[in-house]
Amino acid sequence: MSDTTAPDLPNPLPRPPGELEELERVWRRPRGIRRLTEVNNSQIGLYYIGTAVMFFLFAGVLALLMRAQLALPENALVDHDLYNQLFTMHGTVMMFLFAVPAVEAMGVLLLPSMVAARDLPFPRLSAYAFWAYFIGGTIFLVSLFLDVAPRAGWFMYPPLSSAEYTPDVSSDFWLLGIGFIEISAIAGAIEIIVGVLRTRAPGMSLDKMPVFAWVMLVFAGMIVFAFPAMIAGTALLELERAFDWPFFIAERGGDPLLWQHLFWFFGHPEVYIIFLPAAGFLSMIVPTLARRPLIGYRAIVLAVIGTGFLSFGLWVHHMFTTGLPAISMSFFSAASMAVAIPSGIQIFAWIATIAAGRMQLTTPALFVLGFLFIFTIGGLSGVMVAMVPFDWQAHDTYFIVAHLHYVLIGGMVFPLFAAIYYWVPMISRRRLSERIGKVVAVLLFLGVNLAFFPMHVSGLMGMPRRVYTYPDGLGWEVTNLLSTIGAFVIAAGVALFLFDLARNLRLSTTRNAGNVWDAGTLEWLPTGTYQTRSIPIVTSRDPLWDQPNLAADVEAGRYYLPGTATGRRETIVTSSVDARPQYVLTLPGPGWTPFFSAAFTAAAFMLLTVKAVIPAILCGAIAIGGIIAWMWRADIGPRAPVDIGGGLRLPVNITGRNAHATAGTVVLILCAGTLFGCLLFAYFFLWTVNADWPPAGAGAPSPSWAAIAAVLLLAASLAWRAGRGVLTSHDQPRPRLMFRLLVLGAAAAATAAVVADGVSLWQAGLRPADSAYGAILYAITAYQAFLTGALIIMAGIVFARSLAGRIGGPWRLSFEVTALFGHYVVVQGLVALAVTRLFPGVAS
Amino acid sequence: MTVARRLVSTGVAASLLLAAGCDRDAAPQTRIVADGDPGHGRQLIAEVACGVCHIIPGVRGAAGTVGPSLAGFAERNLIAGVLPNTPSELARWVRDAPSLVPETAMPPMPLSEDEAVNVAAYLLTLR
Amino acid sequence: MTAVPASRRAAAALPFLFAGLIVWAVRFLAVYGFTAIACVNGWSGAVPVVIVAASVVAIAVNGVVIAAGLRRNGSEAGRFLGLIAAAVAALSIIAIVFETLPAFLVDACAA
Amino acid sequence: MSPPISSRCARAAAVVGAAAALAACDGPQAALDPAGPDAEAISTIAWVMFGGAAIVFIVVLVAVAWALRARRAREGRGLIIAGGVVFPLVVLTALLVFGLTVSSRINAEPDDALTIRVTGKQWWWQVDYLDAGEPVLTTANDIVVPVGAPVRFVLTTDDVIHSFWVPSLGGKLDMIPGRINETVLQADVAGAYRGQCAEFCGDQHALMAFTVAATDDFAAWLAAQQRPAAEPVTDLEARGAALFLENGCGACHTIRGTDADGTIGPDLTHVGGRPTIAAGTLPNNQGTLAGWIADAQAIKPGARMPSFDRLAGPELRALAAYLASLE
Repeated sequence: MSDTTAPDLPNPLPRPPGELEELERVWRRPRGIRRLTEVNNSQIGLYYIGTAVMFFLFAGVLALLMRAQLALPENALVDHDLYNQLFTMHGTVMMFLFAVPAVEAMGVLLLPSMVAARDLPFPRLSAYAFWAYFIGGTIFLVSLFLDVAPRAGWFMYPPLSSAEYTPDVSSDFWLLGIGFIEISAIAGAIEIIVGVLRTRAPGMSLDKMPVFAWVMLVFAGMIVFAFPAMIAGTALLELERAFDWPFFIAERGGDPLLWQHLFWFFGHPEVYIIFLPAAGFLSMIVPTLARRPLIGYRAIVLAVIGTGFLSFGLWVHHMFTTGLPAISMSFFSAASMAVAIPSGIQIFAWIATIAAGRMQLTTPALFVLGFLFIFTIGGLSGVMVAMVPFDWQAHDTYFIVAHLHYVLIGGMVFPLFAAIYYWVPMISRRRLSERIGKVVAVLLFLGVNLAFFPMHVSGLMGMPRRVYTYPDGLGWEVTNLLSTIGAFVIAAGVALFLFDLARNLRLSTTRNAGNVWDAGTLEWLPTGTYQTRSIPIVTSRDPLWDQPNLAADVEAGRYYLPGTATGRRETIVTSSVDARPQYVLTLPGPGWTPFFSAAFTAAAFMLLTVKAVIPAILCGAIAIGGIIAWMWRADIGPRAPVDIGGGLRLPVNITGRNAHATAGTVVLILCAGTLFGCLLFAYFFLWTVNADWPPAGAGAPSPSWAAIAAVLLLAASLAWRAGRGVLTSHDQPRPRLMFRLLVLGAAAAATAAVVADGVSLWQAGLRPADSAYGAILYAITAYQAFLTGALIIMAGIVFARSLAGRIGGPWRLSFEVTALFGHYVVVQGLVALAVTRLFPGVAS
Repeated sequence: MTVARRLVSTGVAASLLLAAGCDRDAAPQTRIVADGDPGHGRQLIAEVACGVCHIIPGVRGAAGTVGPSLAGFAERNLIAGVLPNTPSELARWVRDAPSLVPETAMPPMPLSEDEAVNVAAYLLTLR
Repeated sequence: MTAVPASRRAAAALPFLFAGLIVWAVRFLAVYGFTAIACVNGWSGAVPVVIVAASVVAIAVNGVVIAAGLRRNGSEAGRFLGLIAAAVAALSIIAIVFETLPAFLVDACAA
Repeated sequence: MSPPISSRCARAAAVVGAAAALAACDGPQAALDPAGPDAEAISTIAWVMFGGAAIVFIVVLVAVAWALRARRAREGRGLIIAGGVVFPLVVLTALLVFGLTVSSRINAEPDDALTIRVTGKQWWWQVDYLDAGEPVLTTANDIVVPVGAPVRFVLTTDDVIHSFWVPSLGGKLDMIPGRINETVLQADVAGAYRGQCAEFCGDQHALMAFTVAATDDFAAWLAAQQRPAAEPVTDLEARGAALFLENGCGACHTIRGTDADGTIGPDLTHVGGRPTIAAGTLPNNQGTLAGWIADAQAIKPGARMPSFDRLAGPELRALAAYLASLE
């Protein structure tokens, strides 16, 4: 049939015998206990979303306990200490263990099939990120049952969360646990960015990319720039708690507001980090349900990019009551208004799409309508709280609780439910029940409005947030009782949803329910463990609608790479804008290193919480060992070019600027640079709050040490360059002694530079615990030392690979990546020296 | 108590609470016929905060343990183990306990005579 | 369809796409930082002037971005990127105008 | 255990969309029941925004309803530009200009105003009336201000971040270690307004309230408060005064005119005249004073006030009587 309709497809029929069997063998899933070794993103994505839903249920139960306590004034169901743990855990778990991981999970689960890649480029990184999240998150939950759960609020404001006012380990649990889970989110983000940009099916140029891929690209980019602020903040607060470095202690030159800036520089984009992917679900679901291509694709892409950026200009609108200058606040007020425009564009694009088609009121459609209703209210109350004087009344009251739940439930939970009902047929032999699903949607809709709308009133009646009890007679009784009833209606809806899952979810990606919605995008192609049998050429945004035989041809193996060309797991890497095939990337198969590295990384962080330093260091060493083992096998080197069909021969595993690992390293460097930028921000912020900078009596580090450090850094950079020269000019498999010396020399110079820097601080008599000035200088140096440590490990691997003959000529990706990172360390070191040594003189 | 046990018991209590509904207006029927308005009495008890020292059924937040629990007060024969538990004695007692029993820790409370009668009326509904 | 090496232009495509908002961000940080420092040092008179000047420069640069975006041709994807880049810059101009309004309406350093 | 403040929930409900009723209720702590110029201005902004939001919400709902019924509508692009760009742009610009204009009015600073320094502490408020920066009266939790005159509040903290908030008079402002924040509030109507800490500050954040009473007779009140504590009159009060010192209460509390000069807890020189004790937690009478002394840790667990559970009944009563006499 397809022979006549599409004669110019790359691969002829019939396919050679054994080709499909070979593909299946390569992508076969491990069984039994070896499931833990799975690295395939579509499988990891399932684990991921399942875990996120589990955390959602847990945090939901905590909310029910709180609502039961607040049902009546002066209730004694829950005491103050448990209540404070409940709301801290509810917020933390919902934000960090449910919302971000859930949307990241949907990305990892859906993206490979949506862009018709066999897998995203760093499967082991995803597996590591998942296990780190799963293990770290579970231990974090357990803290509640041991009565050591954090209780200073999900925002952890010092000084309440600092050593003086929370001397027990509960804050450490939060700082180390959440800081660690952030790292896992960043790992996922790297995977998503490189995956979206480089593993799209041939022909899927940026203008034909599904909106969901756009939002995940922006989502991941936002994580790269927002989460380092959080990591910087948690690191500084943990340093203060553990070693008394006074970043936030006012008497010693610190400032509690520094935390608030760092926290909200992360925390505000966080809301959009959660919302954008959910909006992406809608941009996929609405056209299918309306049976019309998305109206305003370009407008939505614009809106997504705009939201992604503008959301970074809003962080101070969580700080309107801290006494900042009026004009600073009004910038953020104005920025908050500006960010409403892209959201308006998206909402009207969906409405226009609905109008252009004929939407059946299926379960996902009900959730979409619920979203439009709830999220619009949340957006409108958001504009209200962006108004500075109004926020002075509304801030930290139940009005905000109402607003944020309208935004997050409307903007994320409803789209997620829509997405689950919509995409379950892709991962399950049976779809979920339409009948039950509609009841779930109605219950959630009624429950959410009943629970949260009255909270607007409670707040305006003067009820503050985070109170475990309230007196009779302030007019808060009725609204609170309504809210509690609403919360239990929501719980009933969620329980019914779980019942539906239990009855109808039969996980299977290979024999799934299929394209039940008659959708137009590639995730609905027939799939196996290897995703699609062959990788299609994409010519439009809704290929399944526009290319009628696509599914059959793909399944028959008529498109690219119908089998395995290298005998390994592999996918096609394409150019980032036009999606032209560039090379075939071999992908790792199942292995224990991600699981064990993640488990021991989690163990190291959690042991640090309880101050078990030696076991923590041991676990950390094992984790690093695991990662080294993983890196050792990551770069298998180029192979002979292979034919992927249609006479197209592609190189296998290239090196240099176009390599996927280079792209991943660039993203990692952006992350590292943002974290460094946050430390510099902290430096300048502390400067503005301290009249004396450096404080009277603080020694000045000798300029000669700094000069030595700078020269060493420059030498390191030159050595990386020279090393590359040696490696490329002698195209032979075993590079010479010179190369090894240069690698060792570069690492040693970078190390010596940071040591010289630290020594100069110490010699000048500066101590980190003396003042915020000393603390921030040592923090910047410590961060430089941390990156240098990572560089030493990477250089060590390159050195060892050179000894083992696993590097040379075109086989040098591990060196390229190390050298790129090495150059970054040099640049950062030079900037740090310039700021910390030259600025105090300029300022005074 | 460990948090785990507290969570479980709180959860159970929460579901009972929701099953039982709000008990605010479910004051028990009185056996002793006393003058006065028990409803106003209960309101006064909340306003002067007798609950700081006493457990008083039907009054929210009244969980104090400084003095004796007033649960089942109508069934008691004696006030403070000394005075007969009659409406008039009780009304005098809640207004000015030390004048009746000098060794008591209970201070005089800011209630008028009529108010004290109402408070007594409420306490005598507690069985 | 043939294998091609990605050009330098492809690497520059994403930064160009975001150029308008990068201009917005630079202006935002510059103005916010300047205001914070100015209010500490009592230079409140300079604040509105600096805000307006920064906005004018940023809007002008974004005008250039819009022109470049609309002029961009080549592949379908290239024209698409140009159009989006121009729209992004236009959105940035709206945001910049919004964030300039306070300079006319609010006392610079009042608490 | 609530302060004797009644509430009335009177004002008519404004229906927002088809969803539910947004009832604006009067109350001792209600933001939309203004008793001063700041709260009044904010209340105006609020009502304008509620009205605007209701209109926008209805527009969106109507658009959705139309979209569901429409078949193959071709207005797509125009709808996005009109609904998604032009409409919000106009509304938001108007709102921004309106808001910034109104807020610059709120920010206006009076030249001369009574200055009160309020220091947040876990979990109560120290109140110092200042004259030329120096305290002329120290009290706690229950603030008295003149009617119809601006009052400058200088806000600081002794420990963690708190937030000072009297909804009927105006917006909140945080108390942040190492910083001094100032706000000006004014009560136009005599009466008592309840305030509460708005920034989570630890265990008993929920029980950190206070009152602001606006009086016509402020000068007399201030003069009376500046006098040292009343001498005990009855034997019971005298016994209470002696017990106060014997039990070491003076290590934390000050009673001017006696040897008690502690500064850890609230100044009790005129505690008998205050409407509440334990930071707005309890009404003030001999019963609650006795109960608080005997079992503070049960009423407000974690507070720095210990439970004095070794006192005999008459001793407790004497202490309560003495404190109640300090009007």
